[in-house]
Amino acid sequence: MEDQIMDGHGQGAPVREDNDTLFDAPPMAEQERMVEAVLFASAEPVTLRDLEGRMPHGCNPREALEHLRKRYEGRGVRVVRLGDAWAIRTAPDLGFLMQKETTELRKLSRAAIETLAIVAYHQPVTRAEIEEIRGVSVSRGTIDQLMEMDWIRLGRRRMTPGRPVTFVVTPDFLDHFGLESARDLPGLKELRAAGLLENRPPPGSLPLGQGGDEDDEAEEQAELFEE
Amino acid sequence: MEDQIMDGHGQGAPVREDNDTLFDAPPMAEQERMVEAVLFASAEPVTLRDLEGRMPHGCNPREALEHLRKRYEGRGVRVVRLGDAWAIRTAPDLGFLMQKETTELRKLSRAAIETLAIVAYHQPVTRAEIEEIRGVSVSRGTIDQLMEMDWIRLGRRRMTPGRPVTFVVTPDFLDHFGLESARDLPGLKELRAAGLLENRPPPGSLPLGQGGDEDDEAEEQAELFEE
Amino acid sequence: MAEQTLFSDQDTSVEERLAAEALIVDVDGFEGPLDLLLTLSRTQKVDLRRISVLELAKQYLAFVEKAKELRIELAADYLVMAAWLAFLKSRLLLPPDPEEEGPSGEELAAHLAFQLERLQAMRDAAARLMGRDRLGRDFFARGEEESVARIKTVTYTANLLDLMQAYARIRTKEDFRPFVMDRDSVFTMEEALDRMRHLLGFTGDWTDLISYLPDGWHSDPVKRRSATAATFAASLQLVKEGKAELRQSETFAPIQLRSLNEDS
Repeated sequence: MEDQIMDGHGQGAPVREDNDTLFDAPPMAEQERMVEAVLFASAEPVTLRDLEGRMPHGCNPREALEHLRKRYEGRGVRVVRLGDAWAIRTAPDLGFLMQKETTELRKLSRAAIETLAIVAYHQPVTRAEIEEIRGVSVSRGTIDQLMEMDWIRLGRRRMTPGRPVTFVVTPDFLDHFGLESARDLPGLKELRAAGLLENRPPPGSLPLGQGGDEDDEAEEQAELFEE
Repeated sequence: MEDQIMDGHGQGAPVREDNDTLFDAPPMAEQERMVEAVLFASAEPVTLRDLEGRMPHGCNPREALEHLRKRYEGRGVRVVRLGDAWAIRTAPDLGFLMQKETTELRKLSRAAIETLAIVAYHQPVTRAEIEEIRGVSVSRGTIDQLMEMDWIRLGRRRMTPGRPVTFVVTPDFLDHFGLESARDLPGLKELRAAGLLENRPPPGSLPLGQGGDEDDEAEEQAELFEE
Repeated sequence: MAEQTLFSDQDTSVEERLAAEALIVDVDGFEGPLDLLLTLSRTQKVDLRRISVLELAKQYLAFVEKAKELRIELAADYLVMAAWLAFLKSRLLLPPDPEEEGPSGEELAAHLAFQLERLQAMRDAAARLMGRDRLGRDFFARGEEESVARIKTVTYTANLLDLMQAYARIRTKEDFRPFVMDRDSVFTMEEALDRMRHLLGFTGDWTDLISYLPDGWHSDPVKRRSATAATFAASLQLVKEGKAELRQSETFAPIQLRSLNEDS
């Protein structure tokens, strides 16, 4: 099992010096074990970069993760991807066994839930855009609460007058809702196809959304879901 | 591997009543999944009795555990028995990967976070300027700590009398705080609009001077603080 | 947008009116005019894309009328919306005036319909999102994180919120700081009195009050203001004590002080 040629990733060089071997990456099966151990040990998703930093030099955690993911298909726990990070999570169909572990999910206000959805589907999105979509101003504390829960974070500033800050969802958000990336949001494609993720400027005047902020004309669609 | 049980859970009695089927234990493969998920998610080792209590009626957790233990042989984690309880643990030979898990996270001190905030918002900034803004002197240790964490580093020297060193934030800082650039930090007005400004300073938030203030030279640089 | 429904003029049915009335009771439960419009639009029982905006405008205006009759206070934004919808209604009903500038009624109506549809879409999306399998409820993270206790490095951490709040706290300290804490730039009346009692003996003739300000309190406007106020208050005290007199030639002219000491 320790034989690197066996797994075929020890490409080439049939003759090698001892020194070389010393610094060779471990065989893929071993790398898979390592990734497995690290993911199992952590409750938080582990980034690819973190894995690279912890595993011996020359390892390929991404490939090891793919092997591991396949290995756990259909099992009681699964290897899930969350953006750039990976984690092991129990299979959702077994949730009924876990009453003991269930954490009280924080009750979110309707405003917070809608704001969260808008950030997720429209990201990066400015506060003015959120208000425009909801038709009301975002109350104090809503954004605050979502940031505190680590579900949304600041994105890049919009390159429009006033350079307003934008909000995007976090890996924790993906983790919580079991999404591999924001692209996997349910119904995203349909919504986009229906033009409902557009930020159409109102014709002429601004009937809705108080404020009538200068950044209402911030229509940089190109940025949406770039990441 | 476990198919004899999995497919054969309808063993025996060719004729059975509906009621019986309803209360049939799940196939062993399914029981193994359950045990796997419970061991994974539980914060403490799980006893057989606990497993029995959680799993559907008629399950045989002991047998499922045996299957699971075998399945994990040679893997990155193992199913281990601790007294009369069971747990999943990292394989001992991979303990070296767990170093990162041992780091203890502590909240940054108030002095440090304030100093960091000032560097982030005002970089490049001199020590005297930090003290001027905070209104108290900055201890050597605070700067050292932030530099050790690789969140701030030395910038260019200021071209003013004494050529004081300046501090700037590092890419590690941006990474940790999920920022593309320090310019993405919201300004005061935006902080207020987002409800992030506390209405009143928390009790005890008025730090008393910790020593001599050296803000005489800082005054000349006051204009540098304007954004 | 179907033209015929847009320009039809059928009366609002009894049922719809009853629904609207029921809403009035609950007006506080709405999150603004757009939310109310969305709820009203449901009475049309059609796909949001086929909604009659004209009909909706009428419903909304009827709602606002009803609220007025019942003397229910509507927030300003509801009234702004009402005014806008009244405008929209007239645009939709009147033949387009080629002279008139700005977007047509149909464009405005289409945009409103779009906003409603988009809001509804986001609500549906939010509901779907919250209905997903969720961490800590349906699927679970590792319960027992492993650690090798022997190697213990302390890592200090902070999140962005901490950082921003720390900064906000520093920058707004002045806004909230109790006055007495501002020792650095506060010159108290007691201090001024001490200083002036001491100096008064040396000045025989009328002297500008400003010249009594202590050294180093002239340039910084905050310090200067404080020192000036304290010195002025102190001089009033001296006058009251009969030790000095004050004069000012006209409003805003320099205030001058003279010692009333018999010795001078």
